[in-house]
Amino acid sequence: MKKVMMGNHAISYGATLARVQVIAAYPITPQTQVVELLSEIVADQKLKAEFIKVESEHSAMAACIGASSAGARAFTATSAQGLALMHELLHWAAGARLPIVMANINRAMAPPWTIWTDQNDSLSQRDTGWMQIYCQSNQEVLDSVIMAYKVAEKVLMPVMIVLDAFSLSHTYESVDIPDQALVDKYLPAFDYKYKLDVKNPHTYGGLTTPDWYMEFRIKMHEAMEQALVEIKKEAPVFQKVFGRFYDTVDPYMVDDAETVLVTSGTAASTARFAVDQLRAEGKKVGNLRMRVLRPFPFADVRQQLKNAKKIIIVDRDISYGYHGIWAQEVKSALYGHSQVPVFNFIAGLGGRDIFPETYYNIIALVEKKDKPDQELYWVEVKK
Amino acid sequence: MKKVMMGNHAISYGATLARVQVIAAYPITPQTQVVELLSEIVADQKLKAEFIKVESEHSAMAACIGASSAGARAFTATSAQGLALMHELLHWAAGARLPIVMANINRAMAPPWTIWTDQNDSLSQRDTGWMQIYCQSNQEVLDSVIMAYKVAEKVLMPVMIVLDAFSLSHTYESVDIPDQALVDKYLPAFDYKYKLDVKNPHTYGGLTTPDWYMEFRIKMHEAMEQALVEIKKEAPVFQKVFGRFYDTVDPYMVDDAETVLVTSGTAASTARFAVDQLRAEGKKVGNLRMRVLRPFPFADVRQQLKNAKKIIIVDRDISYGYHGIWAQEVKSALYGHSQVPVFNFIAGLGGRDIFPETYYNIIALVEKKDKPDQELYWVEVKK
Amino acid sequence: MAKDRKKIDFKKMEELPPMVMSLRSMAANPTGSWRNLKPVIDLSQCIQCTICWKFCPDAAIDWIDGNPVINMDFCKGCGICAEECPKKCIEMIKEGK
Amino acid sequence: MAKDRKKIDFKKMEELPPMVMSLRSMAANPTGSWRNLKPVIDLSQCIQCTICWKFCPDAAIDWIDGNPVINMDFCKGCGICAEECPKKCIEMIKEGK
Amino acid sequence: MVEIRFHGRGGQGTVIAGKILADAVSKEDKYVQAFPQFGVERRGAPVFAFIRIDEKPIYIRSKIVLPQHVIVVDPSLIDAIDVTEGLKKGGFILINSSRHPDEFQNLGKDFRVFTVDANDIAIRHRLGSKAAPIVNTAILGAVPRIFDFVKLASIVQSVREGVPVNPDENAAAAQEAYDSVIGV
Amino acid sequence: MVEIRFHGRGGQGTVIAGKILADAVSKEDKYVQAFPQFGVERRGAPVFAFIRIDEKPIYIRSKIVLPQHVIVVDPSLIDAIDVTEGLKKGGFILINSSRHPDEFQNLGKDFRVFTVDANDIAIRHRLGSKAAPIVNTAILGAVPRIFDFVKLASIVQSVREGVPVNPDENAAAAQEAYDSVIGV
Amino acid sequence: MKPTLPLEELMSPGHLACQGCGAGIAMRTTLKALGQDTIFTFPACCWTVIDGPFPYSCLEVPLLHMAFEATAATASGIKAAMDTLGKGKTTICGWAGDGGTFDIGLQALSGAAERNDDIFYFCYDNEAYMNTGIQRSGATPYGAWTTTTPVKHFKKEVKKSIDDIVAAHKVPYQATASVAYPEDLYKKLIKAKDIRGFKFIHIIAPCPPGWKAKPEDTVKLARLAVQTGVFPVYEVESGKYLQTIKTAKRKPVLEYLKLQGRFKHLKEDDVTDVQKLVDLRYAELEKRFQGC
Amino acid sequence: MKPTLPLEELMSPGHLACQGCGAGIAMRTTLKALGQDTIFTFPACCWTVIDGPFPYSCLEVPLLHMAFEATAATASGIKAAMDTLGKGKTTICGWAGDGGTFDIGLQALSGAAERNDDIFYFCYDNEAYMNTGIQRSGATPYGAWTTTTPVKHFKKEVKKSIDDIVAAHKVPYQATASVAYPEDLYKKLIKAKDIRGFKFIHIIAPCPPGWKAKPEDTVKLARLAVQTGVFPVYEVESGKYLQTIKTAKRKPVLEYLKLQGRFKHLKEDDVTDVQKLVDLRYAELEKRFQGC
Ligand SMILES: Cc1ncc(C[n+]2csc(CCOP(=O)(O)OP(=O)(O)O)c2C)c(N)n1
Ligand SMILES: Cc1ncc(C[n+]2csc(CCOP(=O)(O)OP(=O)(O)O)c2C)c(N)n1
Ligand code: SF4
Ligand code: SF4
Ligand code: SF4
Ligand code: SF4
Ligand code: SF4
Ligand code: SF4
Ligand SMILES: [Mg+2]
Ligand SMILES: [Mg+2]
Repeated sequence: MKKVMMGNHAISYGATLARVQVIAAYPITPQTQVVELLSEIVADQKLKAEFIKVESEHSAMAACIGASSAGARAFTATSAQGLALMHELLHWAAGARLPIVMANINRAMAPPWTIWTDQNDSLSQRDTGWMQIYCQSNQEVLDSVIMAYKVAEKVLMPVMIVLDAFSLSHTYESVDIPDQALVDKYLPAFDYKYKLDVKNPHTYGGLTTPDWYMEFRIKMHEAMEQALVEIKKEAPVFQKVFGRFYDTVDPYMVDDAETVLVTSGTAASTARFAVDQLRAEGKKVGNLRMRVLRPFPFADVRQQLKNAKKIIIVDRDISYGYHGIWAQEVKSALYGHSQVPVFNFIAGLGGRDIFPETYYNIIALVEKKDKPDQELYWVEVKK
Repeated sequence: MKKVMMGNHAISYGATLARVQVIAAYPITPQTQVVELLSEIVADQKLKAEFIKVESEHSAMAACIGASSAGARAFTATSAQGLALMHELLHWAAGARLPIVMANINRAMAPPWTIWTDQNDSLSQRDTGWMQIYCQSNQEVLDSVIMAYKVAEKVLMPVMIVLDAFSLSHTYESVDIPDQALVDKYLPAFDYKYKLDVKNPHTYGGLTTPDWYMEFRIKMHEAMEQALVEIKKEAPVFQKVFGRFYDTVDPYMVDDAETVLVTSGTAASTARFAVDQLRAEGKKVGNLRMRVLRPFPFADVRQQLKNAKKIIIVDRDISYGYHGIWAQEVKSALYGHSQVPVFNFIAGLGGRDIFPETYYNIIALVEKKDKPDQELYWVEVKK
Repeated sequence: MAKDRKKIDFKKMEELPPMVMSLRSMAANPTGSWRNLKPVIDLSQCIQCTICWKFCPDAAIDWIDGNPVINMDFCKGCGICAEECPKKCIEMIKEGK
Repeated sequence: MAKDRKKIDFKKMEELPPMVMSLRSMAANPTGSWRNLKPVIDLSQCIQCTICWKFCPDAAIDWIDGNPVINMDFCKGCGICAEECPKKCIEMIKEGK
Repeated sequence: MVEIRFHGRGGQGTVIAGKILADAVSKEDKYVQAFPQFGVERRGAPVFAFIRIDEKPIYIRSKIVLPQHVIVVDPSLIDAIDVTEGLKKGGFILINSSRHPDEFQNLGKDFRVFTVDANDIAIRHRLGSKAAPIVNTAILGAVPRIFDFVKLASIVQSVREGVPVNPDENAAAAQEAYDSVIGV
Repeated sequence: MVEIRFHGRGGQGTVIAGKILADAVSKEDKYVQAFPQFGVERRGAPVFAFIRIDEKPIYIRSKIVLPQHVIVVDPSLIDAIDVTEGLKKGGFILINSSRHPDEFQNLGKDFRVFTVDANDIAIRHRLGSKAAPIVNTAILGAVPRIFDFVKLASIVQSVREGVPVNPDENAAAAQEAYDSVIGV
Repeated sequence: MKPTLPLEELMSPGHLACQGCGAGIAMRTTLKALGQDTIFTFPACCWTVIDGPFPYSCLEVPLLHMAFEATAATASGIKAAMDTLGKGKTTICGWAGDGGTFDIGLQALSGAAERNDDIFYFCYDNEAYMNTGIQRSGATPYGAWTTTTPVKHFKKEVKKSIDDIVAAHKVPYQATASVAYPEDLYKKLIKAKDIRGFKFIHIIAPCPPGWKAKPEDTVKLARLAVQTGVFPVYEVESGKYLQTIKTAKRKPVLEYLKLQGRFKHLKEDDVTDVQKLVDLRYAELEKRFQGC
Repeated sequence: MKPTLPLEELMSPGHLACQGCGAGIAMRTTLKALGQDTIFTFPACCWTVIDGPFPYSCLEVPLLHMAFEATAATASGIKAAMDTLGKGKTTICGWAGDGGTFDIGLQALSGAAERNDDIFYFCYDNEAYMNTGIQRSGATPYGAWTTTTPVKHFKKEVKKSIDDIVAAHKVPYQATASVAYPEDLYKKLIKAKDIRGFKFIHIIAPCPPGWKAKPEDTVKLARLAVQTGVFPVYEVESGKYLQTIKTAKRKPVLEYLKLQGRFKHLKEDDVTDVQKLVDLRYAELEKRFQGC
């Protein structure tokens, strides 16, 4: 069934179709509609789930951890400050190997107070052991929530579905809501082998000396490596059932492109639009949309970027005192595999819009240079 | 005056000499002695400061933010879970441009519960806008606390002083405690131009639309760039006053080394020992100790590693689903500047010890390879 | 802080302080444009009780020479003053549209 | 969970579960070695009141056939049993060193 | 691609109008995006909403700075702000007003003005109160009369499905608005 | 470089002993590191401490797995655990015991055993209680008698400075221990 | 007549509160009492927005915006700084909404109260998370609709008693107040300013959009809250309770409820339940007013 | 004589508590009452260590170790899961130290209490952060030494009344208990197991190293705490107070204090102050016992 809905509601429908069993969430702009719709759905008993209206995001994640440990499919959604407040428990959920799924609406970090989009909030969780999937459309949001549980429950690692504030969360567009029956077939019920079980009592997460700690952390990393395999495997399976294909990266006109824009989120969507315009002008430009940040798709990124003559990474984020985070991720992955000049542009922080013109300007600037002459370039700044 | 002391007390003395004015802290193994000694020093009125015994690390950082905003030199110390619990407020302190100094004792993240060292806790704060300085001796810890305030107050960004649990925090060694008079000369009183002032009232951190948010974030990054300049400038100044020299990186026998170990923390100290042994065997090995993570010392790293034939980065941390964090940082920085094969080893998580033999084994393995044949190598694992 | 009513118009990044701080009062923001109903005081009935003045959430009533004077630049037209006036001498009338 | 007293000795990583979980009881850890004083019950005085049993923080007193029996593998020698015994028929004696 | 900007006031349902229009358009198998002004909405304060319509998938996701057309839900805004800001030459301006389009000549002659008395229609169909009528469905009825990217039937159906209460009254209001646009 | 391991029980001040020894050594302008077993210490449970001494700066910071010498603060540990684990051939074992070194032949003949009755000394100097004497300063007094990396005078001074109470008694205990080592 | 409050305004017009915002009245009155030698810190809440965007502010005293859960700890930090800097006389205030007080900021509040830090903690209570669009908080009363307690599933838990929670900390001064009684609030603050230690002020501040009420009814509602006993107004000084606005004959709660859309769905039985809850709580408080 | 408690042990020996640990007695007794159909979650606390390292545990019921500040929310999450999974009968318990309850875990506790989630929350109270080496917590009593309240600057704030804080939430059941009276604790738990909603159990559990007391004095101290009125033992069921261990003639607090090194520095005057504080609090509680 097709329905015009905002990105936030696409999350709620995704979670409902995935038959989540415990929801624990706390309001924050721009996430509130996710929670509001879910509380209605649960109140109307259209979804058999417990909704815990916790007193903070920290407790939201704690409740998800408790619920998931007890064998329930757990869900939450948040944004920026809320995500940051969960930080300790993000490490926790991953270390405990719990297949929790969370939606995060990208919003810039305070101070100053802001409610507008950029990716610093989720990207600065890149070392917590969560998978991260960046979406560019409401359809992808809904689909990704469902797929996320599939992968998470296979490898026992949590997943964050990430989308831009307003330009996705509050944007209405048509979304195909798949049949519940199809989803049920695709995503079996959660059957957790390691649940808290009075019939088979175990203690989880206890003190672990240097004798064994490291091996458990290796297992976490191996689970991430396995997750990459699973994501690649799920792509055609999902397509077969639902007709839509999602890979780790989303290349557009990359094969013969001399210059490749590496982008993510809604900025990637706009970049695709810009590529069409630039191609029309005869410019050999392509766009590589980064969809999965963790597990990092090394092979795909290296493969897709191997023909480029110039690579431009546009970050809607920055690691202060370094470069843009996507730039760091991609450059490090390319080290030893590529010699192509990589240009890093920082754009659109705190909700500053990224227009097609933004890309035209970037391309124009890069055309004039053989290789980067600055560590990074700020875009459309009031200098 | 020389005194045998544990690393934790070196922090306390450093803070005392820096005449911190407000301390807010919460206990956590292995940090507790920092706080215990400071509460005695304050109770004995050897330091004119307010000590707020807060009810969580979150509140510790909040109190520091309040105190620093009001114009006081603020200090705290923590570790692992405590640091993670502060995460939202780490972003906050940086965004508010407050020159807070914090010591973090590196301890591995839970679950499973552990109290032993690795660097995942602090490294996973790399995107919060804090400077980070990794120490290898108690002397360096004490000195770095003092120097940190100098740099922080110049550029208005917070600093984290980082040291390993137990192998520094609880290790007793001789430390020179500089004269208070010298320190006072080196580090002037904190005079904060942007303090909360009833005579000159301003509101700080208010809602900021996309019109201007980005420019403030650029200023943060520029402050980090300036911090790099200041750290380089302070090194000789500090040396002149106190006789000890600290740079962004600490190269040992790197110039003519064919293989350079890139390390940090106490593992770097042991690496230096190992280099001596390996040199004695005629192996051209060097060690580059990474001291400053943020602001990242691009120029120094590129310069120091430019003669190497092979680079080995030993991480006591990992970004699950990627590589070791130091490896990612260094490789990305070298991209476009170097073609030397870089090998990434992960060792010593959760307190597993890193011995000289660990390095001998690493070197032996790397000697057999022209370039890495795995994304990363796990060291001394119970396979 | 400057009580100036003018909007601040930065031209360049360098004009900004290092962190976000206020440089002028919100009096630069005439919220009168939000109003759909407009309070009108019939001063002849008024007993100068200051009730309307003390309850205005927008500090949009000035007390001038012992009388309430509504500042239409800011009054949002909530109607509290009219509702609370013991003499019912404030009327809310539709904004001329 | 197995009440086995044997220590678990993993040889390889593959033997580990994906996350840290307990696989055996702490009875594998004989804390008797911590003891510096050792409780000795004079059963002839004992009135089987169960007080020593119920207060032992280490569950180191078994109640066997109506009598308290101290499990020296685990007793840490805290002395609570001796202190609380209403008949004072438990003596704490120095471990033979 | 058609890009339209709505002008309204906080609390008037301007965003919902955009959403309902998007729904109607999508019923006709076109691609559509509707989104609000990104920010804090306060009752009474001027707000915007946007809609983008195309025959093919829409990838551009930046804001609309140079709209082709403008719909003004609250006529008092005409004096308060510049509703023609960025409006492309030849653009249409649909205004909720009892006045004749000619009375809006001050908006410049680069644009074509239409009016519909949505207030009156809404009040007559008892949508909202007399002091604060809910006009967004009424004004939507006028849209297919002026633009060809959507049919009245789709609008009426989407209005029925998209309002929380009184589907019949809202649908009737839309229909009536369709019939009473001035300036066509 | 000399590397020594201490064996004690939680609550006996084994770590403090290491610290005081480090202090004494550093007074003689040597380089020194002292550190505890890294972990949770419980009263009564066996614990370790370590010390590393050198003429030049010490960079190695890994644990000591193969110590040259061993100091046993609590004699009951001899039965509980293997105090010679990893001990290098020719290493010294200093034991707090009233017994003669010869009675410890079961520790193997690769090592040389010394004893000092630190319990007795501590009790006589009223350090701690009779049931739980505080022996760590007494045993430190024996160290310079056996090893040449530190002088008694430095030990005595560091003991004075390093104990929270009763500096005189502790110093006297150290002195007495020095004089009463058996096996030298 | 003479104004019952000082004429001086430390809050400028032009701020971004909705029409008829009770929180606006609360702040305006508070500033009149505290005066210029005052520093505020705000967590996330409606006042984050009301204050105005960069580079503006409607406050004429220093203000530090801060994270949602950190109000009390931040104020403690400011206070500690002022003390070491020899500016101990300045009044330091945390100012938070009900969500920031009852829920996410409770721990910091409790910590500061336990330490008896010398600060004011204000809670302006509009009984839900308003800034994010009306979600249930621990302060939302039984029976109310919010976007997360839909009418079919209206709030079933009673309002958390933050006043009793604070009272359990035995702070030197605490009080409730209503924006309908600004003189009462003013008097309390003038008195409390001179009390050393932790001071807690809880102000009921109706919110027209959040309560689905008419903007002009804000003061009326704040008055009815007191007159019906829904929100008794009193102070506690060193453990002694004093009701400062007496309500000998309480009005039925229905008078209060019926002006608010958030209670529209309540059936007669439900209203009776609300009345009972209010009676119970009032009886409990009356005992304390009588010193029992 | 017959044992006054069931013989079955759900806590194994071999755990890592210190000699004479009161928290060990508390858990042992609790497990006897709750039985096998029980799930626990622990935050960071001594029990994190006591339980034993991987791959061991001394509990024979499922246990989830969790972050320090998250106990109640985690328990709520487990409970919600059990409910949707049709296992609503299992008893879900949070088990935390005083630091994890009075301080860093208070907010989650308050949230769960406000929602009236059907869980047990246990606080074993050793009056400081013991697992990290004896630092002051909100539960540390007036006068006590800790490593962060050095003797020259001993704790000046009174112990936070967590019981009154919880009582302010009007939870269906709450009780205090002492490890010196295991039968009392047992009886309370057997009763509370059948009460739906939030249940709070606060157990005084002396800690020999932290209190600088002799290990054999643990039970004696827990008894004296009750007999002196330092820690009255009672329950509150739907608001009704009942003192379950009567202490008609209270012993002087000095008897309790003098067995503990942490109070050694107190001068006579200080002891009088402590006595006064205890008397005051006791009088307050007595009123409630008498139903006033
Ligand atoms: C950690 C965190 N979580 C959530 C938010 C989002 N948030 C901002 S204001 C607000 C509501 C505040 O409610 P309240 O404290 O009652 O104040 P009000 O808005 O009602 O005035 C919320 C949930 C945030 N800023 N930070
Ligand atoms: C966020 C966080 N801060 C600090 C710690 C360190 N920590 C672990 S246990 C503990 C003390 C717990 O005290 P309490 O709750 O009273 O339990 P007890 O140890 O006394 O049994 C502390 C401070 C932690 N694990 N996590
Ligand atoms: S209508 Fe409202 S805003 Fe306007 S003056 Fe009256 S009270 Fe103030
Ligand atoms: S409330 Fe009415 S009577 Fe009183 S001052 Fe205002 S206008 Fe005059
Ligand atoms: S001495 Fe302590 S541990 Fe041993 S049996 Fe008695 S009570 Fe139990
Ligand atoms: S306490 Fe004493 S009398 Fe009672 S059972 Fe134990 S040994 Fe026997
Ligand atoms: S939502 Fe309510 S509290 Fe917030 S500004 Fe508007 S009226 Fe005031
Ligand atoms: S420190 Fe105290 S509470 Fe912790 S295990 Fe030891 S005796 Fe028990
Ligand atoms: Mg509120
Ligand atoms: Mg405790």
